[in-house]
Amino acid sequence: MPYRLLRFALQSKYSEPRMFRSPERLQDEYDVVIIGGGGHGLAAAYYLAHEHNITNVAVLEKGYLGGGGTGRNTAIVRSNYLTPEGARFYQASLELFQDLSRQLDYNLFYSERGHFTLAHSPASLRTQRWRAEVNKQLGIDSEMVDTAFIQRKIPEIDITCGGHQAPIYGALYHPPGAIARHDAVAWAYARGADQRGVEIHQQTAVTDIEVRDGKVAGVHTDKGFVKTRKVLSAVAGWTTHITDMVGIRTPLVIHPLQAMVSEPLKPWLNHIVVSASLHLYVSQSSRGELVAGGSLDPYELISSRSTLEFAEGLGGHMLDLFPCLGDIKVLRQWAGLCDMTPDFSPVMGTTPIGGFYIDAGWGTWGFKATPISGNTMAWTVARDQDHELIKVFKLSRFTDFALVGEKGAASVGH
Amino acid sequence: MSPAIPRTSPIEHLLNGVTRVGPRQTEVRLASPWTDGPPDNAALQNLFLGDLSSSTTKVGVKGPRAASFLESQGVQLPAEVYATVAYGVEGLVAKLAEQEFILETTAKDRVFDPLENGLSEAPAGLLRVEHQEATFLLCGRRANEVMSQVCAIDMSQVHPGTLVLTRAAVTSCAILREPWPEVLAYRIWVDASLAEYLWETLSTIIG
Amino acid sequence: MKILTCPVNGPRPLQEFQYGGELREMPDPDQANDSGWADYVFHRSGEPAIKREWWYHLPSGIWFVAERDNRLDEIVRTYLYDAKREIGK
Amino acid sequence: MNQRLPPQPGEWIDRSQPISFRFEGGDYQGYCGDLISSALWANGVHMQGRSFKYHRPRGIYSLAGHDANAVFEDETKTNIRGDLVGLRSGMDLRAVNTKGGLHHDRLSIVDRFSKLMPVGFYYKAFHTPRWLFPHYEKQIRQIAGLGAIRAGQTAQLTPKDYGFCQVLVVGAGPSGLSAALAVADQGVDVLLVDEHAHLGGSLTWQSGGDEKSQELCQELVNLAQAHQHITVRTKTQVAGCYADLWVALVDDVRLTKLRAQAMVVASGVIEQPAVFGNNDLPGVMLASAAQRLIHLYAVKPWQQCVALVANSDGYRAVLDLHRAGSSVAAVVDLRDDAGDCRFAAQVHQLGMRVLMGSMIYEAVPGAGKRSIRGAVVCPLGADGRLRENQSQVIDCDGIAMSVGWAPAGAPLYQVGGKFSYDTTVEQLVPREMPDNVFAAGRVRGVFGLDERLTDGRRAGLEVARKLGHGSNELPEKISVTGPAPSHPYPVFRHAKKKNFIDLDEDLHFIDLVNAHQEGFDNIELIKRYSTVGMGPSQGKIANMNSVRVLARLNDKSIDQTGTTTSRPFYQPVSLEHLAGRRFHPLRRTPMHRWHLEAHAEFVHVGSWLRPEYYAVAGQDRETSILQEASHVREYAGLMDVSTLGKIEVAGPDAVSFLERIYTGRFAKQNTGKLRYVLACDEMGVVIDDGIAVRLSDNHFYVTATTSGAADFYREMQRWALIWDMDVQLVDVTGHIAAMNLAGPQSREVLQKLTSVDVSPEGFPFLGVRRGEVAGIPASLMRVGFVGELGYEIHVPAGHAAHVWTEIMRAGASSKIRPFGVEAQRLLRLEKGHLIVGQDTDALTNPYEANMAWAVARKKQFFVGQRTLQVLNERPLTRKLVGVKMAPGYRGPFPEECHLIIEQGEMIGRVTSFAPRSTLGYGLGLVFVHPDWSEAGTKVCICVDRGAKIEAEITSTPFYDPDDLRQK
Repeated sequence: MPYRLLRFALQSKYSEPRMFRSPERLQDEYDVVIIGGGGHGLAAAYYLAHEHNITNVAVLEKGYLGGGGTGRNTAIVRSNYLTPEGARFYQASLELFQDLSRQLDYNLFYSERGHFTLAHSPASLRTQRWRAEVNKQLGIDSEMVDTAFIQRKIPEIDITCGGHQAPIYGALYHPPGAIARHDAVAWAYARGADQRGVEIHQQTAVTDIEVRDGKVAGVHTDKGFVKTRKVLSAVAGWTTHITDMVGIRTPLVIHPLQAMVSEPLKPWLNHIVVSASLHLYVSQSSRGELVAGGSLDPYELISSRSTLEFAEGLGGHMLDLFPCLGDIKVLRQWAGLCDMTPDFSPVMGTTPIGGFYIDAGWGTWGFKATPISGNTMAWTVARDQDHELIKVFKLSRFTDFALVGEKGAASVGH
Repeated sequence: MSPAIPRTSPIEHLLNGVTRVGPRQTEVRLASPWTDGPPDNAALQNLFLGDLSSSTTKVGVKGPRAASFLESQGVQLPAEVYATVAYGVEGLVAKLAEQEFILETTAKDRVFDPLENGLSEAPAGLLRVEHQEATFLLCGRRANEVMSQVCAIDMSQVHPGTLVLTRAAVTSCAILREPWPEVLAYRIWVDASLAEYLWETLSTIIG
Repeated sequence: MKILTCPVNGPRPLQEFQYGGELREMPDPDQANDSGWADYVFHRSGEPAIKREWWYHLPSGIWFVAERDNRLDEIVRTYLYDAKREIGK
Repeated sequence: MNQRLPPQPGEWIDRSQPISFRFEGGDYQGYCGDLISSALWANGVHMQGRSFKYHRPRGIYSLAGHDANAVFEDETKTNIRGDLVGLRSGMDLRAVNTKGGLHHDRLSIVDRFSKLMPVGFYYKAFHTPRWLFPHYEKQIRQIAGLGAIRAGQTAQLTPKDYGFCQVLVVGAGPSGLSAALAVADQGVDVLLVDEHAHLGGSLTWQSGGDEKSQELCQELVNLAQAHQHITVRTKTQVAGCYADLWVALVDDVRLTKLRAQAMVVASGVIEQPAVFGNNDLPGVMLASAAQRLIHLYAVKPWQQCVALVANSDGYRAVLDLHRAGSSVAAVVDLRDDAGDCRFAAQVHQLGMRVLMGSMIYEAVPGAGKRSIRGAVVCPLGADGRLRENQSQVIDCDGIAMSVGWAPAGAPLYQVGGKFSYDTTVEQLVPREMPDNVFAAGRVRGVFGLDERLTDGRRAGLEVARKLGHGSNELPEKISVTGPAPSHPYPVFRHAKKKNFIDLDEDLHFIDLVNAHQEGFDNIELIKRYSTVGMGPSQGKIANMNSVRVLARLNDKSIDQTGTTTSRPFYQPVSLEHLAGRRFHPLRRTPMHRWHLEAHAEFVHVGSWLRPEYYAVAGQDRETSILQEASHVREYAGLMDVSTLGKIEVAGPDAVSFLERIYTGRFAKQNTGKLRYVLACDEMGVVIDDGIAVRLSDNHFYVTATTSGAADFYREMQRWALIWDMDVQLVDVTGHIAAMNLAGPQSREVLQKLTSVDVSPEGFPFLGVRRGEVAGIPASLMRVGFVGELGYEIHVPAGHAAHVWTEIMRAGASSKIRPFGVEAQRLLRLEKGHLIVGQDTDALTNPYEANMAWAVARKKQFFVGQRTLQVLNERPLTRKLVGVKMAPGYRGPFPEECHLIIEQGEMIGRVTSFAPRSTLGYGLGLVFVHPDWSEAGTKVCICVDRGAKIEAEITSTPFYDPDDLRQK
């Protein structure tokens, strides 16, 4: 039992302070307004204050902190991406994650489990090897493994997948693949930002953005107008809503992504398992719940409703892979919104509108990018110039026919 | 020209007995897994799955001139899309679209030959469509119990003689509720390549 | 499961259909400049709203148009596509 | 100690069927119809489990399916809920989540250190030093979690089905029954579902000894069961409601996906606990749980109890307890005035001790907190606070709580209903609902029996009218009245003892206060930080109190505070139920059987099964593949290519249509000739290829790739609509089988089976003929994909097996052999032909793929053309070229997707590679930067374990560069 817990025993009254204040009212002007109090927005706020000493910042959240993708994803962190650009970016994120609990002094339960991306065909074996090779070149711990290896690490898995469909041929194994306590990431960044003077306004919705001669002049909210020269949009599934305010066209289409959680179980699954062809990814939280998700819902929808088809499909695929889980019960299902891009890569950085910065296109890979996107966007906003790591993710790539090749690994992006 | 060599059912290897189904005289071949030999009438009335694939042939006609051509051949056509009418001794004609029809009849019926001749000249506005679907027959008073495990459509509400293009066990197929008074029966057309899968699935459900 | 009404097959569960994305009008390739063309190829309409979408009924192979509120997931109406009518909508 | 009562009127147990079972090593008796928990309680087993975090003893609390602490496991199943699962003979149960068994749970020590573990403590420790966290996490994981999976088990296939009904009535209590009857009497079909084994709802256990209500219950139940328009499903829970009234019904065997036209929700209410010290110990339970024990399972809850009440239901419970012989030492009423309540009056007549305006401060624990031996009762001051100094201890072994209810509103929430708080009943009641959903009875705050009957009838008539039946005359909607059945704030601080809000998660009052203090001050945040309501019972007996507490902390109303959304499922649903039969459609070709008998090893391609190669006894895979390939080069081979997409394109616009779909031209293509075709999408990316056969002026027959065919055909159909073209499209993929007869001997073989002139002059390369093969009408095509003289033979699927066998027979003398996908991949590779999807990726355009020749320059329009114009202006960044190893090269070979590295830069990638070819050396295709694409360039491929090997860029084809052999 670590000494840190003793203080709770010793104090007569519970003396833990607020992690983030709730300011009475908006100020008239901020140096930077961040739209979206999710992981990305809060991380950007934290790094603006922490690394760029810009503290007159307001984070505007129409709901509650981490209420969007941050609180709805399945909390997987990995960097075994296909393109060098992608892999470098996510590797930087993973490295920030590894030390984040210490840096923010907040236990994010960042737990390295090892990440398997199963291959169910020779074709997907090729894609996995492609990823492995690119990863190795960049010093990312990532390799192809055979079925024997998989079986050894996860004895409960059925390599034949029930025998009525393609079996498992092998997998891409990524030892640093991890899971984390997703909400806590938002709270920890919020606390860090708050401590450094950032104002966090929950239940504050942006209604319009004032643009004068191609430059941002301010933001209208349901709590009044605030002047600002810099606006960062970090609202993932609601991005099109915001970009329409400044008249920017994007390639984003919004699809729900569903997930579900089982009753708590004693630990048995010590890895993260992803199967694109079974539309399944699953891990076991430190609480013991199996947290599982599937592929994107098949049609555009800006609503986080649940469907029974999802639960049925995922149930079936779970049993194809783990036949012993027949009596394991699902507690709850939910959904989040994914802003998808044609090339499975984010849209980040400066835009044609002066002082308007975008952090979007997070599809199904937003959580794992939280630290690095916050970090690079803060840099970009502070200097009004795109950070090296995110240049390839500029919105303009869709007018220059310069797409990122991430889709080549046409597998589920989790 | 329909060849002399009989078609092979895509589930040939899963079949054994040959029987005649209830009201009609079509040869219906049974699956071995769940019955040995021809079932008695009671079985037919209760629950029963049969294969008509090798004893029936189909041909499709599509295009602006499809209707006029068929009528010129003396084929009586249904008025509505998905409606069916009897054809030949024990065949049927179904309207698949405004300009598309499918005819099915038993192999021993040679009624297709004149049609095929007409089509082989491939006149403009007329397209002969190859149809090699398997034809299954699911009948008996418990047929709906089986249907309800594979199909999201409430078949009991479907008008007899109407073709329903839907999905059974996540597979596209066409289901016809037979207009037979004697017994509740469904005729199922499924792509030949999926026939074995669907047959096995239905058989397991029937148990 | 949601019900979608195919103009030909009638009301069917959503799983009988495949989504085909939003209806988009192609600019004249010879007139459009590169960025104009890129805009057509890559960019999509933004805010949630009632949109015209392509839907395909798998068992019958029929494409049709559904006007759907993609925030409430409510289908306003469905009808068969008619090139002459759709142009300039 | 046996607590079974003499037979009770309407009891659910069947005394003629005694059941023996084991629990934690002890032998017990119960009856068919018992729940596991009721049977245990009847045997005097009050401690039935340990709590999630503190491992405190727990017993029965709700007995209504919300007890997440009486959870068991046996050899085959885990997380068996004691108040959900019926007792079965031979059960051998253990409590989950103990170390050393229920009685000697070593982890019970945790309870003593709870002060070290305030809400969210784990966010504030264990993470420094970093290297220690994995160690801590391991321990935390071991402690967390309930049951352990049963690794040996195999999931069963369940008979999941679809259901249909006009009106679904949820809940068969008085309101539900009355609603169902009202609808059915209008001739509308009703499906009436109830989660319990018997109909009647609260009437079955809340009689208060009132015979009248029990007779009424029987009468309603009989009517419903006899009614021709009512179908009844018991032990069936409405697990979830989805769009367009798509409802998940779950019973023991199956999940039924029900489509309802309209729904009446009469799901009733869930009793909510009071919060006081030690309110979690075995012996403390909801009054409704005690009543269920008595009436349904004939079990006497306690010897002597104290009843904590704040409504008339509480007094009714007191009467039930009294009759059952559980003497009631005192009735503690939170209110100053019981109002006009006949049950209260009876209680007074019985001379029971009633303490008005009082509250239980804490339950006095028995040894090891495994029971209680008293209740500390204090009067409430005018300020609503406890007067602890005036406390008194009342001996008892049980406490019954009846202080309020919360709507079982899940179905209403899930269909988008909105609730708001009604202070007349101190309960959330539905305010807005979809127009085909109706609520009746206690779920909407209507509590009086007669009122519920009327309300149910009203809802029934409303729904009937909605479906166009019955009159427009509707009885007036009943408005809810007091006195409130629920107490507005049955929550009291305790200086020392734990007073639980959420038993699943072991959260006590102070946890919420502390979470709020730390800034988690809205309902969603406090839920996520404290995990209130996240446990197995999903907060059904915790959420309401937590909302009340938060509202107080924020000094806001309940409506301002809001409730968290109620997501599926109502009760946990097993993966088996969700999975059903698990359909996995597989497509097989007509020759599948033949392949099996020829020892083919199959590979899944899309939904198809294809022969990868034909296994030869005592010979490895690679050798067999190489042999099949060499055989095609030397003699003849036959391959099943039935899985290729096959599409008919006919009509006046056929030519212009194809010219718009593909990159090539067709206007000048002669009838009876075929051409290679390439298709791009609007991004200019190569998406498919195949051949196009011109059968007549306006009639083409095209092929598409096996896995791309379905999508490609769909796109064709759409473009035909958009371009408003007069073409007929037909996908005949499954109707027509195809085989590729290839090799120098193929002409001789074919000759024997057809009257078609197959001479080089009569049937030249790229020619197409119609004719009979082995008596079957066929299309014959001279193709060259594998680089030898070859014919593709397309025949009706129903006759393909016959044709195949005939060809094999006719080819016997020419040493014909079947060959599979792998041999074909090698043969085409030797010819330098790419495979879309393998040698191209999701961004590859024709120029990169070295396919510029297939893109017609002067052409009005084709899909992708405009984008390709842009890309064509750009310098290439990569190029697909051949690569080969030096003949006689020994050492590691590249594998597909190994990278080409120059000065640490990734300049290319192997897309296809064959270490062994019929040419005797390793060869393949690579994407490489144009600067390195010149034939003769030496490149360095990085193979496994970092070894670098040298290979030479070369022009393709490798084999028969002048294409003489296929001509």
